[in-house]
Amino acid sequence: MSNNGKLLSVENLSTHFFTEQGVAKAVQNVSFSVKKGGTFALVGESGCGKSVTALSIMRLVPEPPGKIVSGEIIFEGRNLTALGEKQMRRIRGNRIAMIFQEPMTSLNPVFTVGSQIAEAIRLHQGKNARRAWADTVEMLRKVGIADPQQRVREYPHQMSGGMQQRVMIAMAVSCEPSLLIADEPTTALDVTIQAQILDLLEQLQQQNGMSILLITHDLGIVAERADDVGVMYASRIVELSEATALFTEPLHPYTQGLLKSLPRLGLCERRLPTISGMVPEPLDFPAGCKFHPRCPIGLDDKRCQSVEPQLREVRQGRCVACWYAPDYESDAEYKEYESKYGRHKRLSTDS
Amino acid sequence: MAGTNDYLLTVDNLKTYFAIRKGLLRRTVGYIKAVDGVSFKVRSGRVLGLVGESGCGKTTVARTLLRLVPATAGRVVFDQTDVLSANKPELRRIRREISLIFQDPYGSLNPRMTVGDIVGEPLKIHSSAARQAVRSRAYKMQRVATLLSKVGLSPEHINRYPHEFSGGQRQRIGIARALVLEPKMIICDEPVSALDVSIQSQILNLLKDLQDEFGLTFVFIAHDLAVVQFFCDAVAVMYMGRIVEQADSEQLYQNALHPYTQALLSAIPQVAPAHRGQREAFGGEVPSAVTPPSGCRFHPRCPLAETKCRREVPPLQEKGPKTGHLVACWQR
Amino acid sequence: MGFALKLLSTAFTIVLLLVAGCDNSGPVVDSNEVVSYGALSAKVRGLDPGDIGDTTSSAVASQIFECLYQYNYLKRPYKLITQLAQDMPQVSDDGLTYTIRIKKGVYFADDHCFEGGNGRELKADDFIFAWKRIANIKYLSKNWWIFDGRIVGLDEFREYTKTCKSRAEVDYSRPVEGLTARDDHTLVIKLKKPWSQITYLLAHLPTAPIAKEAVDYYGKDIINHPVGTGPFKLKLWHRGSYIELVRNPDFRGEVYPCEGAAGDLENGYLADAGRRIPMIDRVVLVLVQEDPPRWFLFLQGKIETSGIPKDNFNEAIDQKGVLTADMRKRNIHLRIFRDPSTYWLGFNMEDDVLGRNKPLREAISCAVDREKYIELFTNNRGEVAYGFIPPLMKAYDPQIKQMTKGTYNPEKARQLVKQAEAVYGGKLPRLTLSMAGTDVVARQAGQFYRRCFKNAGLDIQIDYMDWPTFQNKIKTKSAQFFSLGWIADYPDAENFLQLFYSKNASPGPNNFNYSNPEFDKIYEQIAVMPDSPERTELYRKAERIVVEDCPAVFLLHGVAYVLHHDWVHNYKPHAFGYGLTKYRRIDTAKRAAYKELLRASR
Amino acid sequence: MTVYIIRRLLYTIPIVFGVLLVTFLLFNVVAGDVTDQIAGKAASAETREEIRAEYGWDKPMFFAWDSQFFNHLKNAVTFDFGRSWSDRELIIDKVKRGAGPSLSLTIPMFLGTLIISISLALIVAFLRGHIVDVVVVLLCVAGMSIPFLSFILFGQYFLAFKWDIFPVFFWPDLSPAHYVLLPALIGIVAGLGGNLRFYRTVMLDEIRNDYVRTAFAKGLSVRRVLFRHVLKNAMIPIITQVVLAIPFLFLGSLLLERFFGIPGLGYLMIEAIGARDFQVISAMTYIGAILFVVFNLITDICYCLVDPRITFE
Amino acid sequence: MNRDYEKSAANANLPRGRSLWADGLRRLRRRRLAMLCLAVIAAYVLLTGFIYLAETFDWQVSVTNWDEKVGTEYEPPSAGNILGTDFLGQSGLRKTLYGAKVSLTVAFWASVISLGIGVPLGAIAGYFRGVVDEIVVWIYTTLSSIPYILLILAFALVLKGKTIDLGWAGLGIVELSGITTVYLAIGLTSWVGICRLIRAEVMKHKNQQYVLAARSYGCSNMRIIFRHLMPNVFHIVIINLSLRFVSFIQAEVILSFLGLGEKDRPSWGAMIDTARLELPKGHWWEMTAATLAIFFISLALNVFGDALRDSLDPKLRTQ
Repeated sequence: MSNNGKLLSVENLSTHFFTEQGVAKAVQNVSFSVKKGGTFALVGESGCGKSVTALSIMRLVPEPPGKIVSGEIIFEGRNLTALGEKQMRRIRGNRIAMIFQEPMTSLNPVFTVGSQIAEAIRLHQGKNARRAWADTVEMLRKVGIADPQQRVREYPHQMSGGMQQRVMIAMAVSCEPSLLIADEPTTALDVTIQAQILDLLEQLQQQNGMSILLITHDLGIVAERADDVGVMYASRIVELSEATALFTEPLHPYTQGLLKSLPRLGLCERRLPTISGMVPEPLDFPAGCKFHPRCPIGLDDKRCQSVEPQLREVRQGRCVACWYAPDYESDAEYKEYESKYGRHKRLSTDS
Repeated sequence: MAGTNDYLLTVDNLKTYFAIRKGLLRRTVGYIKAVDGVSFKVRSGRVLGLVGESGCGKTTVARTLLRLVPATAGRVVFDQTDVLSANKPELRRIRREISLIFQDPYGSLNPRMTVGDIVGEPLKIHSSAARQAVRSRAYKMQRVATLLSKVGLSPEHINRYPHEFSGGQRQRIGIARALVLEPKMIICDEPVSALDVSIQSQILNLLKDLQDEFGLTFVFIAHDLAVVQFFCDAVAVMYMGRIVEQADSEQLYQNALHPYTQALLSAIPQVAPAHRGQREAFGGEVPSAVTPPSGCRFHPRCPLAETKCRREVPPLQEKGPKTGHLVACWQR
Repeated sequence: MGFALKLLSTAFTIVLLLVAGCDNSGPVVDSNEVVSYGALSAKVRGLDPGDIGDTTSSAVASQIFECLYQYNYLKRPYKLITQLAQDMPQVSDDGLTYTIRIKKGVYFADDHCFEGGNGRELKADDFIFAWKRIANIKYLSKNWWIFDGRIVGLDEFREYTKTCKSRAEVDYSRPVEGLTARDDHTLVIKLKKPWSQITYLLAHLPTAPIAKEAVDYYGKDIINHPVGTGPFKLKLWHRGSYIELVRNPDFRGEVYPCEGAAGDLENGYLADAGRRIPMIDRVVLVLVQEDPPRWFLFLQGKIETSGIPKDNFNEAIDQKGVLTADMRKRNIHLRIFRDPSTYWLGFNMEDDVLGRNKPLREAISCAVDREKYIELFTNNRGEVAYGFIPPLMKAYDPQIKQMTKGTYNPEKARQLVKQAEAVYGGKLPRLTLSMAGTDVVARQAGQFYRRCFKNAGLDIQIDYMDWPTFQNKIKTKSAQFFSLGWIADYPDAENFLQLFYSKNASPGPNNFNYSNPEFDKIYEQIAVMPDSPERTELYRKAERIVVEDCPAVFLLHGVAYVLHHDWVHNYKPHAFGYGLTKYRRIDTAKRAAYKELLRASR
Repeated sequence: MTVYIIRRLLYTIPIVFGVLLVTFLLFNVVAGDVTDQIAGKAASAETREEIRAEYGWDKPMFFAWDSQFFNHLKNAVTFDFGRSWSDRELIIDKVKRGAGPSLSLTIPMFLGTLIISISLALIVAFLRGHIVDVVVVLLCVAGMSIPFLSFILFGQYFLAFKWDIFPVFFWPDLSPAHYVLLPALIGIVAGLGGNLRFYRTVMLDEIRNDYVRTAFAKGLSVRRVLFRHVLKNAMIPIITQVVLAIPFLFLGSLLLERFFGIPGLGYLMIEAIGARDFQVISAMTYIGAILFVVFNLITDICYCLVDPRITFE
Repeated sequence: MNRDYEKSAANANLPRGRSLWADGLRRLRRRRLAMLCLAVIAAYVLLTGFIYLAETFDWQVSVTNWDEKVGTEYEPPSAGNILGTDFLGQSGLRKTLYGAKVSLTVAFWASVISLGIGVPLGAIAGYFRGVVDEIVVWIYTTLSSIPYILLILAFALVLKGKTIDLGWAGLGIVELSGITTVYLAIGLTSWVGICRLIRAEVMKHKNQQYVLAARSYGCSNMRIIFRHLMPNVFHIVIINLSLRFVSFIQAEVILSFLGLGEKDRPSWGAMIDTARLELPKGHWWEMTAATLAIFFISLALNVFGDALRDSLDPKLRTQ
């Protein structure tokens, strides 16, 4: 994973929301990188901070109450957090594009889909109206919309959800961005359509050589589509890995629990293994490792309850934030805590 | 319950149409056939899964069963009572004996009522005057508390409001409400699809435990075949208002006959990394319900479609003797 | 933002251009034309003299229409002189037949209603027609009271009109015995009983002659098309906005009076003696109902005359009662004159509590601080009233002050309340004072009264209502006691006395429902008497009877203050006359100088 | 679309009927008799009878072919309201005469308020929570709290009389553009607070929507997002407010017209109220309602033009 | 069995959770500005309540003796009379304070009337739709077709001086005068807005799953409307009302100008109406006093209403 292969690297990103009830630390110390032409998936349950991470990269966190409090976002050699609004505008929609979960509400209902796509093309590529329009039709054809000449003049509500998401994708890739952030692109769609959209994204990625930052809660999608995965839990990345490795051998207890709790086709269990408890609220995070109240080990482990483990590379290309992950102890800091709290049972990787 | 052969619920050729009105006099010019000739039977104590994409009519079936939506035609017999022609007291009984669990854990609980009131309200409504004394508030609270602990919540939550709970907990409240009248049957309308992954399994386990404990009959509506497989004894696959395939769970998953069922199964992304890149893409979209395709409604998306499929509606027929495996396809 | 402003200003300009283009009917100014500008404080309801009942409409219509008689502009006390009549009427010895000769060569103003558009000569029949029209019940005139029960045969004519189905069906050629034209220029009126005040009423606008042609031609729209014989005619009438009158070129010609009252010569009122009137070519009257803009317009020199709004009084008049320095610098003149008016709080004598309780009425009368009232509500523009006959009338009784029950004395009032309680036999119930008007002034007056009565130990509730409701309440005798006044129609005290005659009780003009046989006897006697010192003596006697019975708390007689700019000449206030613009003269040079003065002072 | 319009027109019939019923009930049944006021001094019972006959008040109220209500309907449909009793003028003439002046005042006032408040609202909504927003909201409330009369008196005294920037009052020699300027300005200033607040709420609702995020994600500038994307979506509430305000423009402004001598319908109303001239009030109410109903229809048609999601069904 | 009861009784005594209202109010309590506004509103309400008590029990306090002469006429504000005196030497301060009673009474009763009519009608129309809905919509479309100010005037004109026989309610014959007319007129005309609002909200909530749930276990329609729907839409009414309250107060001012308001006692409308004539004389204090009184309550209600909306906004809560 050499540096020059990275298109985007996020380092120690923290985004907080300053609300009346207190500071909600939506994203804390998140670091990951997206390879050129690769797909990086951020996976996690609702409220874990994955969408805010994406919005932070786009610098679209609503401000106030939100604010990027620290960290760097290096994209194509530039630190996005340090850019002015005007420069950022040149990147948005042009170098980095984004698609959202709800295509219905994300498209402006009162403009034709064509004019919405053409707007981006004209803005970033300086084309005149006619050429931008021609490009728009071409884009629609590219994202697999039949009869694009006709449909380009339609309004979003005249299309089905799948079509709308295709339009969103067309709008996003119209300026051939090098990074596409897809925030739960298929959650609102039916299973059969989901697959179509994911296929489309994959196909476009191959054609344009763009990278995709895929944000989803669906581990199935991640397993099928991602090259690298970051698992987020309660505003932090708890496990960062190459995808196949993650699914064959999850290292963090949360990842393990998640994978086991999924009902799978072809397997007939009497009961599903579960992760007990529930996802903590950002204003109400537990001390120590945030997963400890739901963790089979952490529940009665003093260290887990008081000190939060950092994300650390435990094997080649695999980072975990868990005191009991295999090989986590190869660290000076670990030794310090071990002497304080004593050694505990090892977390097995195959339970 | 009578003999095991008895079906608790029999749905026969159920149709629910919604009129499309147009023109000066708002005349009905056509119908959206949300449910168009659906038949199925549920044995007591068993779980029937109803699977399909959004808009296929599965939720409408659920609502029609309780007469929350008027049916256009057909027959629904629940526990020897004809639901569609039931009079007021009969309907009351039916609504006591069939409970609904909803998809949206946020929208399905009244935000202005405490958990105790939400769960206890059905009791209040269905307490007859004679039993009023017994079914006092104290009794009600007692029963609610018991149920809450049964669904995995603390009885101390009784005076709390829904917004103080997480999605999973709210779904538990919804389940408690469904159980409070000791129903014979529960219809679950996508009970886990709005929940987080780690919570889904908890709720599914809970439902399964409850079924084991009370011997309940379920109609389980979902779009996720994996979830259905886990929970259901039999599965019916719906497409555009009709059942296209129906079979025992095992049979269906091992030997799906209808091309639509096959496509659905194939479309589910699998966590097993071995599946990577194996899935076939499945084209097309669900056509408009206002102008459904002629013949087999699946034919525009079907890889096997022939002329006959375009012209004639395939009947739902048993494939192979005594298998109970029904499919509506000319090609099988 | 810049874009928004640009859009805004463009839109604004477009609209203004549109507006400017659509209606630009302002008069073209001719430098030689002498124009007079005035303000009307109420709208002109209509210009059909037969149906005019309000002062504003009268003031405008009187420039267009003329009556048989008019008041001498300058002479005081007020005296009638001829207008359309050739001379004063010849009265038969029994006082019942009046023969009036009409001037020859008087023409109606040119109008489409006449054949060829040229006004025809005025005839005696025009008077008869006008009066029959008022008698016509289908015409629904407000002025029938003038003739009601007075003229032989006219009441029968009214009876006849009741049988007609519509206004058009009424046959005006049907003879009335008491109204005949001996020839085209001689009018004979026969009265049912002697009525010396008739001459005053023949100077009253509703009795002005009307051309039947006009009524037939315009139908109900006659209200918008006055066709008269007067010095002006209507040029433009934007109802609800302004009226323009222009000199009537066919006006028969009249001259400015050559002699006046004492002091008129010194005051310059006789400078134009003998000149042909009118001296103004055009009169523009703008409706300005709110006080502040009217006052601003006056100070800007846009309008020539103005009363002094209550709220601007201190701006115009200083504590000594003379013009302030600012007004003098502006060359504004002040004219003060007495109004033929009396204001009172009237009691309903048929009311169970008040009618039988004279001490109570007297107590109320003593409770009201009249001087304070005059100061607060009229800025001292009033004189305390002791009786009802105003001081400007010949019959005014200088002794009445000694007779009156109503001098302000709260101490006495409190004692009288005790007596009143004795008479009533217990605690007095709450009395209700009805006030016409729901506006600020009425409300303030109400608060003032309440305080006065409270000081006297009386609990009184004030009931404010609009004028129609108020009238209704009085007409139906359902007001307990009420705030009202009377402005004389003509300078004869009989006009006031009728208000206390028992047969005039509500819905007649006797709102007090006052009834005293002794008074009634005197009134009946007076009614048929011609003017004489004996009659004046009887007037005073009658007034004393009323004052003794105390059917009302007499408050004040009005005094009017009028301001005018110095370019208005011959401005002499007149209590009864209406069409007086014809006497005025405008000095346009002085007007221009005032504009200069304003510009310089800014 | 034709079908839609026809159906909407048919739908207005019961509304118009309802309005007529309300005005009739209010002014003819409940309000009582004004015969005495018409009759004037010392009127006899016969005179009153005559007056009642003249105005048709002697007829049965409802259930007859010649009933007062039937005539009320008939007159309304033919726009023949008869003559006002207070000055015997044809009521329809009054209305015709007053409409022009009223419009010449209210249209500039209305457009001015509209453009300023919408532009400001967009900006303020975008700056939500910023100090500018707080100050503007406070100013709006202040503007809404100060009585209209105060604005008028202040404007007339200082701007017109003292500083002589504008004419004090209507004057026959002046063009309407001249004398309408000050009252229109006062109207704008006085109306700005309420309007701005309303549009701010509208814009706030709109700005929270997802498509705004999409537009920003495309790299559009704030101005383009606000004035193109947000504004067009906000058109529905704006149109509702605007188009439905138009009928009221015909009714003019009660106070401004009186204080500035603009002979419009607002002035007419005040007079009619003062004189209890119910027929005039009733006719005005009816005409106002008719306009309202018509413009309601126009609003609905505008919706379809602005928002593609709304169809004529 | 007995033990069960005890246990459940213990359950009933468990701490209650926070309702959405409590939650919203808690959120509100953190906003200093909103609390300040609430304090202002409370002060006005307390003042009104105090005046009512004082009048009922005939306490001799200065506010109810507003018609006492405290100085010379038209005294400008000074230390003794902070808001000056009027034409009778009455205290401007006392009049302004007393005016709160009239204005708040008008606004209160107008609100009660418009809620009393608008809420049930709107709820029933929105829930049942069909013919009931058509009729209600017809009524309110008709009324809203009539220009509001004309309608209010018409009602006020027509109601004024009328008597109503409330003998059946034990109130005897009531004559409509002054403020009674004013609030009746305002109330009888302004229910339309509330009705429309409730109807729209009920229609929106009607299709929510919790209503469906209630129907599914056999809730009666009335129970659904009043137990389920009303509590869920009522906060919108409250918010709306807080803004409407201001317009009620202002309507009183306009009606006073048109001579249809309170006559006998000071109200802000009457004071402004009086003061407009006195302003040119340089007597600015009466106008200022009444305007400020209106300004503060308007500002407080507006800001508070906004804050209330924010704190009860479900959108803000779920995130």
